[in-house]
Amino acid sequence: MVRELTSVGVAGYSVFLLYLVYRLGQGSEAYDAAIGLIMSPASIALHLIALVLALYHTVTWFNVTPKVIVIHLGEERVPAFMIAGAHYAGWLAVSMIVAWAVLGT
Amino acid sequence: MDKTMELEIFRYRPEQDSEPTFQTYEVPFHTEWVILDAVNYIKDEIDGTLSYRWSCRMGVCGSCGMMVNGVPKLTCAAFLKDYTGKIRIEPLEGFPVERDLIFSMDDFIAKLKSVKPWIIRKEGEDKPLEEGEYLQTPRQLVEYQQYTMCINCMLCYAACPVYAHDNTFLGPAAIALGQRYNMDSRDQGRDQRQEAIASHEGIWQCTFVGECSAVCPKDVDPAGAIQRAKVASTIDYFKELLLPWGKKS
Amino acid sequence: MAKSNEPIPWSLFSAGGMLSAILLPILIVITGILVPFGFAPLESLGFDRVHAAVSGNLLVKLILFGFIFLSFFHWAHRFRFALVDMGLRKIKGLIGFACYGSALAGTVITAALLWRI
Amino acid sequence: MSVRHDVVIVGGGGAGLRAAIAIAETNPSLSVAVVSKVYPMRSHTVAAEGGAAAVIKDNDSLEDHFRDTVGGSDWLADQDAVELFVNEAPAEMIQLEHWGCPWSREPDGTVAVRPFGGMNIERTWFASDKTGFHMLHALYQTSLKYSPIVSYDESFATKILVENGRCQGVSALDLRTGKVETILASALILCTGGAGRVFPFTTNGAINTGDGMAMAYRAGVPLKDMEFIQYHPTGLPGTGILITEASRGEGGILVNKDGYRYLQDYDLGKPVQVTDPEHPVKKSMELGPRDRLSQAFVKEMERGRTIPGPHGDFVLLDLRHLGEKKIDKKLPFVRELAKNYAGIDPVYEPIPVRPVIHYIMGGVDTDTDSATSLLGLFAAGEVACVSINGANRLGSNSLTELLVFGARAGRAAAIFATQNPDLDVEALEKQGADEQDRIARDFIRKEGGTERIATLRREMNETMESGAGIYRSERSLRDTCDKLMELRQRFSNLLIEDRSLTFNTELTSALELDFMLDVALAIGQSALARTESRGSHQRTDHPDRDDENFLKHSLAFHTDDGVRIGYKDVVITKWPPQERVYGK
Ligand SMILES: Cc1cc2nc3c(=O)[nH]c(=O)nc-3n(C[C@H](O)[C@H](O)[C@H](O)COP(=O)(O)OP(=O)(O)OC[C@H]3O[C@@H](n4cnc5c(N)ncnc54)[C@H](O)[C@@H]3O)c2cc1C
Ligand code: SF4
Ligand code: F3S
Ligand code: FES
Repeated sequence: MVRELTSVGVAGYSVFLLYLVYRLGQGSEAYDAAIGLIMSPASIALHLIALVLALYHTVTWFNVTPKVIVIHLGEERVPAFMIAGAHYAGWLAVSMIVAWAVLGT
Repeated sequence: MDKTMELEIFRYRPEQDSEPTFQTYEVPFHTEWVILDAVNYIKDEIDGTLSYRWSCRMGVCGSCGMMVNGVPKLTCAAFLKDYTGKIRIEPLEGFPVERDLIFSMDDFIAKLKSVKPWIIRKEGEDKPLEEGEYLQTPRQLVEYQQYTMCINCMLCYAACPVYAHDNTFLGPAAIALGQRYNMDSRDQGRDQRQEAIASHEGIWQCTFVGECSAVCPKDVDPAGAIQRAKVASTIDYFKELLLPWGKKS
Repeated sequence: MAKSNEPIPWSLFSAGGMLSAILLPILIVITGILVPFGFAPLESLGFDRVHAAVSGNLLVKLILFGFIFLSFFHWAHRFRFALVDMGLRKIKGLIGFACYGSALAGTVITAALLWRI
Repeated sequence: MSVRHDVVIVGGGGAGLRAAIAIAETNPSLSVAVVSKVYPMRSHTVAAEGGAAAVIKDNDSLEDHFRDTVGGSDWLADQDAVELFVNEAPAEMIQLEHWGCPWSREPDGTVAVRPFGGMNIERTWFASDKTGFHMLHALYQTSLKYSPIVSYDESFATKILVENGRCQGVSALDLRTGKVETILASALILCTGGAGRVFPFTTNGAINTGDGMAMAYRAGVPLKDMEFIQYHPTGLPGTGILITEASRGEGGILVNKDGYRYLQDYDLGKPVQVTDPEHPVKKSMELGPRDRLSQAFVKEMERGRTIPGPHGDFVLLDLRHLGEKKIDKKLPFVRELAKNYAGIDPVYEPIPVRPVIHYIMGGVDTDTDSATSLLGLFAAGEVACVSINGANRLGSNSLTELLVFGARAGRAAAIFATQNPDLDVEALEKQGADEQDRIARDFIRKEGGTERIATLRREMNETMESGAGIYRSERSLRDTCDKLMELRQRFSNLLIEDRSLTFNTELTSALELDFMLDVALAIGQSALARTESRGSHQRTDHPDRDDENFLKHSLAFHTDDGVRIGYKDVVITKWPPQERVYGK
């Protein structure tokens, strides 16, 4: 059930993003006020909760990828840890790209 | 025979009991005993009225599944020495109890039949026996081999929360067995099986809890089979949606 | 047994699950840790930079849209089954309607808001 | 009350299912009932590991399969039956391939074959080391497609119904309701499998209690060659779980407590190094026939060269030189079983093994159409004795036999049923009612009694092992027969605690014990009468084969004063008896 509840975190964060988009459309002042909110302790606390849920989601999601993706090389099945591992590796790479793109250098 | 162990066993005899009860038995402890040995000891030496199923006592006939301390297990492959304290034995969850540890398999048999677990060839494409076997490379064999390992023990059904809530769900083993044929290079009947597998009662009820695979004693991985069927059925669905003129382009 | 339309919500659920598995943690880290704790300047999320990136760029809009709406559907699908499995089987239909309905509403709003920028 | 079908099959194992499909294919208008005391996929065919023999490769020949089988049988097999068997085997196996059995394959996609004991060349088809399991599930799942096949699962047959000199159905206890149903049919095929549970230490499952043999016997059909019981040389001590012969086919070796390959001392050839590409040499050493290997074990034990253990002496089956990869690919189940039940990983340690009761060559006397002497009654599979196995069955011939003779029985029964549609319904229903009364009176409602089922069963097991084991003598067999008579007496004083009708497994245990006592006595008496040694029947007091007097099948008849033993000639068509030579 915990796994199911992570979806609340997933959607919750998107609601937050949506709010930022909404403020973005209202102009600089409105947006900057909104983005300023992330400095508040309440926001930080919510973010931390969301992070735990998100990581739980990521781990449970990647760990089952070998069940869905079955690759055989010759007669040998590519072991589960390699398929999940590839996802983790991709995840790290994408995360770095995202951080770079959002935060700039 | 100094050491003993206690087994607390679910009893229900429909003719005399209105409610199930638990009965506790003390059995000798032998390190090499499996739980089934202890249950057999009870039947042979203490209480002949206890009823349960078993046969091969080597983990292959699939008949000795029971809940052991709440977990579905093949009792001929679960060792006494791995348990401490009283062991609680109940019939597999999710099925109607017939008596004691015996539950009804009717539902599964009907479901198994509904996925058409046999080789289906297209009209006129049967190979005559005189022409020998269908060729199938080891590589093609491994595609479906894992799903042939199912011993129909029902542990996966007992573990699946979705089946527990709603037994219209086709369930892990039946779907895995459908996939077993779908992925067999000799088979051409996938379309026919989709009727059951891709229905509401089929793969779409499964929320990928994964407990089925966790308890499966034969590493069939029904959870994986179901997810792969979902992917394949989704591809089918969109193909059909987008290419209304030809089912499979 | 009726043929099911479940592939639609399921594929949205899966796509949302995969996208959020990959993207969500780093986004949260950025807005919840890196920036608030000063590891990165607040300006990098400032109006000028973000507005410039979004308004002029259809690709960025599409990515944002995809991420947001798919995560809504991810939630909708999971939440629906969670509620049903928690025993609300009787109102299965209603739950489905409410969950996917909200996700759909969220999607429309997202599209509209992004369009305006 | 009764139900009516055209053919009723008792037994849902390999033979029963093959027969059912044969009928459905021969004549789809016939209704077929499959009565089985367990769900068909629980039948003991499921436990067979090693493989099923049939000539398929170009370098092999039907003649060779014939010779291996006849030689293996110590010339007691009927050669007309063997010939027919080897001829029909390939098509039957291909048929099963077409039905989806996941046979192991060569890289080019053809089915793979492996060497087996007593076979001069690789001819054993296999599905990893779960051949029987895969065959049974393929047959069961395929059988679901035929709508004329009606299954009576968890229905326990108790008596063959004979009226007017014809078998016309069976009484079966529906385990769920406890009612005895009268299942009428123009033909009945017994496919109830073996009787290993008569002995204490066996690879056979709990359900192999010889029910069909006893039922046929009580209905007046003789049991043939019951003295021939196969010990498999490699069972796990304690549990009796089988370590398949395929492990030796793949190159495993047997060594005694000194690490010495002792089989070379028992006329089974000279060992070649395991690293030699020649190894394993067919029909030699570890690939000798089962009777000889099991006998060698006893001799080795008498010389004090086996290893003592809590469950009796054992020797070691060493697979280590095969390597992890080969073991995992060809013998994964062996590894799983050894790890779970012996705590030993064969990749790193040799497996302790000892001979274990495995198979009964004897059974219901049938002809090559699987017909018995009772009109309308057929039998196939391990319950039957055609005989292709004679005094010793070769490993991997039995699974094939299920198919060949299961199918033959099905076709013959279909024809018989079509020609004899009329039944004496009234008389049969009366018999059915009497059977219901008998079971109620003698068991469910039986009062008093002091003998526990388990006690009688244990004593029967013990006396069979001590008196009718690998080596027997007049003395030991007489003791065993006397003991069995005593147990028969005590059986009437059985204690039944369970009065309920739903799944009364105490009742079924009692019925099984009742059947087993008959089978055990037939074994004992047949063995007593055969004063020679042949194949698996080794008499210490008559150590030689005696073709002059005993190139004959024994027949055990049921009479009011016990077993009567008769004989019947062996059919020899083209290969007169010779000395049985291995390792040359
Ligand atoms: C561990 C093991 C490994 C083996 N390996 C091999 C091998 O590698 N190769 C080989 O060729 N052979 C092998 N054999 C032998 C072979 O498996 C058996 O001879 C064969 O499977 C018997 O099949 P069957 O159909 O005759 O009977 P079974 O499969 O035993 O079926 C008997 C059926 O009869 C039913 N039945 C019995 N009594 C009643 C009753 N009273 N009422 C209703 N139903 C009843 C049962 O429910 C069951 O369905 C092996 C045997 C064992 C035990
Ligand atoms: S899938 Fe596994 S758990 Fe389920 S019935 Fe088959 S063997 Fe048992
Ligand atoms: S436990 Fe049940 S929900 Fe699906 S993954 Fe297995 S069937
Ligand atoms: S008794 Fe056959 S699986 Fe346990």
